[in-house]
Amino acid sequence: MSRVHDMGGRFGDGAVVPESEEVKFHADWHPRALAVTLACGTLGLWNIDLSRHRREGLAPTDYARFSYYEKWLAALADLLVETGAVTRAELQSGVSDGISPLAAKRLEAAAVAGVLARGGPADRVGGPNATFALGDAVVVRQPAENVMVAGGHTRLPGYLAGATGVIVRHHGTHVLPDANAHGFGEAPEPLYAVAFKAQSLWAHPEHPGDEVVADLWQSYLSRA
Amino acid sequence: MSRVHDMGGRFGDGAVVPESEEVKFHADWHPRALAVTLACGTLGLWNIDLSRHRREGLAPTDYARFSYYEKWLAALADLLVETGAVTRAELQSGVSDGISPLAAKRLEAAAVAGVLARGGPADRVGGPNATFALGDAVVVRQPAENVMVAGGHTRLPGYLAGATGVIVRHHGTHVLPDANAHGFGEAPEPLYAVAFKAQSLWAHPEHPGDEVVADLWQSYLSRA
Amino acid sequence: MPHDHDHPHSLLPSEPALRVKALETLLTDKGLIDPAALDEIIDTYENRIGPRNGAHVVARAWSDPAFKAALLADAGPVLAEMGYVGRQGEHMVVVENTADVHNMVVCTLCSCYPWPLLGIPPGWYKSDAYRARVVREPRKVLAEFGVHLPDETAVRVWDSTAEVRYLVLPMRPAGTEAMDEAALQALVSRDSMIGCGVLT
Amino acid sequence: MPHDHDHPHSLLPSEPALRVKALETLLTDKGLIDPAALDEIIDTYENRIGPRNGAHVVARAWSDPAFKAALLADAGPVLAEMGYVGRQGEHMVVVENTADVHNMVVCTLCSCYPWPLLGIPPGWYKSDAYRARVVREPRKVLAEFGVHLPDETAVRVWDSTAEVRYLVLPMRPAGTEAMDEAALQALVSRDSMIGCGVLT
Repeated sequence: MSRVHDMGGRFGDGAVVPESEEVKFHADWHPRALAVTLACGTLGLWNIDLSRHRREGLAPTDYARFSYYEKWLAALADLLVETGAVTRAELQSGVSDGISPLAAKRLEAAAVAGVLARGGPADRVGGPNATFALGDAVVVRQPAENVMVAGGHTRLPGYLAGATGVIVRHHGTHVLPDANAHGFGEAPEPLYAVAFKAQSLWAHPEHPGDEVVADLWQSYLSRA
Repeated sequence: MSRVHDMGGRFGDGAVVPESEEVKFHADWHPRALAVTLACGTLGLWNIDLSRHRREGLAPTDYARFSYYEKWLAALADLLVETGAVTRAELQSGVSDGISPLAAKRLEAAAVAGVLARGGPADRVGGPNATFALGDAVVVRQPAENVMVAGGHTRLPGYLAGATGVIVRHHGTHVLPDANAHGFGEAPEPLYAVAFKAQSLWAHPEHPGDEVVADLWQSYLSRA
Repeated sequence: MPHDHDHPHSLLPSEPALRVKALETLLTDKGLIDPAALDEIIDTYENRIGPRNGAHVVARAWSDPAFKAALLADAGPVLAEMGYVGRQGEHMVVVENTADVHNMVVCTLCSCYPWPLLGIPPGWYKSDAYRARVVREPRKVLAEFGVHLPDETAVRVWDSTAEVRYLVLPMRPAGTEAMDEAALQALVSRDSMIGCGVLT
Repeated sequence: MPHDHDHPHSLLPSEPALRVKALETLLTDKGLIDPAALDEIIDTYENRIGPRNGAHVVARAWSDPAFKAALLADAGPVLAEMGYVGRQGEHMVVVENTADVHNMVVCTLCSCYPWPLLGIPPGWYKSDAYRARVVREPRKVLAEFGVHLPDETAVRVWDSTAEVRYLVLPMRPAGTEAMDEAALQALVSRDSMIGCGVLT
């Protein structure tokens, strides 16, 4: 396991509690937390990989006790200070030092629909050629760590470390989060959906036919 | 990772804060928590492997936020109810239903020194023969799970799953926690100290000569 | 890694409602956010984007074999044409449930989810319990939704570890042959498009 | 696994001091524990068993080559003879620090520790930070204790995953050749016997 957020396969959690489709938020402040975070994201100060890394880099005790939007808010505050958008003093006092030089980039109400509809595609042209084909057997990197930065961001879940799977889809070439979260550029790579037999992942699989599929970058994989 | 207690190698924790030798406890209730737990342990209602399993089986959020002795107390309360020594109603009200039939086994003050000095040795005669010798290369079971019970107790840390190491000590034959925590008897097995190169465990080892050694039972290992 | 107390977020009020209020006020004062834009974002996800989008796609796939074939072959252009694209749905894959395979979707590492088709993820989708358990014991999780699969059906759990988002195309319930697309749409639950529900 | 709210411990007061008080009172009333025995246990670990036991062993090993050889070969009988045996020290192994190898001890899975030789583990030994980090970055942890090893020294971290407990025999400081065993004993810190300190 790299960090506490990497919880796939963990034992000890309780029941999953279904919920009506009508419930969108669970507290009055949730929609504001969502909207503030999305609006700040459009300032261009960080990318999605860095913002995920800041959420998962919260202290393990905080990560465990914070609700979803509390994690968002904590990471947002950390990113705003880290990128210089606000100062620690401003955060502590709540009092602005003055209009930010980034104010010109502010997300306006009229631009919201377009920004949300555009999203942020992660596919890229170029990058290395795909070395695996559908049906190829591959082995996942072990340990499941970022190889460029100690403790760095990765999208390789610990429960897949060292496992053998089969390529079931080729998604094209996508930005590599392990690089992009750390200012090393987008370093795009072929991305594959890889299927693993539940029997190869768990000591007590529920059913011999069950599988888990994960999307994994080429550099996470080697030929089996 | 099997459970949140299995934290070896995890990223995201803060600094280690040294402490004077004079500090034995950090709150007035700590020594009482220690003593109540040890005294109850001598009633013979559970073994050390089950008590560890109940601590590590706390809800992940509780495990993360509870202090050391809070974990002890929570597991103790759970074990007392589970073994019928106290009832849920007694725990909730704090009012005893009457003297327990186990009162005759109560640890008396005069017996404390002897009980602590005796401890609870885990070595046993018999069991399977040792199949590994000093210097043998071995591979650790993957996934690092209890193979008898789904989510069961094990003393195999997740960070060693699938790693290759070398036998550096043979400790004799010891009770197998994976069995003993679950009422399957002591199932003693040869126990070895196994050394692993840090380079084989982590993507960013600090030094090429560094090693981690763990004590592992024979059934956790296969020949490399 | 910095210790918790070094994190700037600890400078904010600890109560989350106050925390978001303080941040929103500060950022508004600095000209970094526009409260009207926040209202617009909230209105979008509260009232305009939700699981009825996904249900529309599912009902159409049930009704139109050519559409279904195109959707399963390459969902992106098909969904773009319907306007169901954007943030957290930039790269869509639709996976079909059959008598042989039941698909489920999770993001064990955070809570990635196909927003343009399903809206904001439900609380349980973001819970530790779902994230930790569904890859290891999907059938136990399904039972908590009241779903019990026959032994002939294999489960395939898709862990959304990249920017690809998955939508489950549930099996069309028996006895719905005469229904039109609008009627079918009303049958499709959000949970069935995550793979945590089946339609009967 | 039962959900948290099903755990009996949630029936106790949530404040830990009240929790232990409630448990102690109930168990005393039920005749399951004797408060005088609790006092005896506490007195043992507060006043009688602590790192001075380990320091005694270390100083003797430095002073007596035959003792040291016996201690490293099989610590059990040697420590039994000195009376340093019992709970959480039933199976002792002593590992020697040299210019080539620096040993450190941890228990990543809980907080196993050689109680008869070192007493109750310090707060940091039981901390998540120590348990999580020392197997992966022992040198960074050592630096937090002010210890910087030369590059020629390899680190060997012993993870106490079974009932075997480890004591580090630290290197004898230079310039102590004339000291007797009692004087040496005073030099030996607890942290040095866990491998988180060196003696100078």
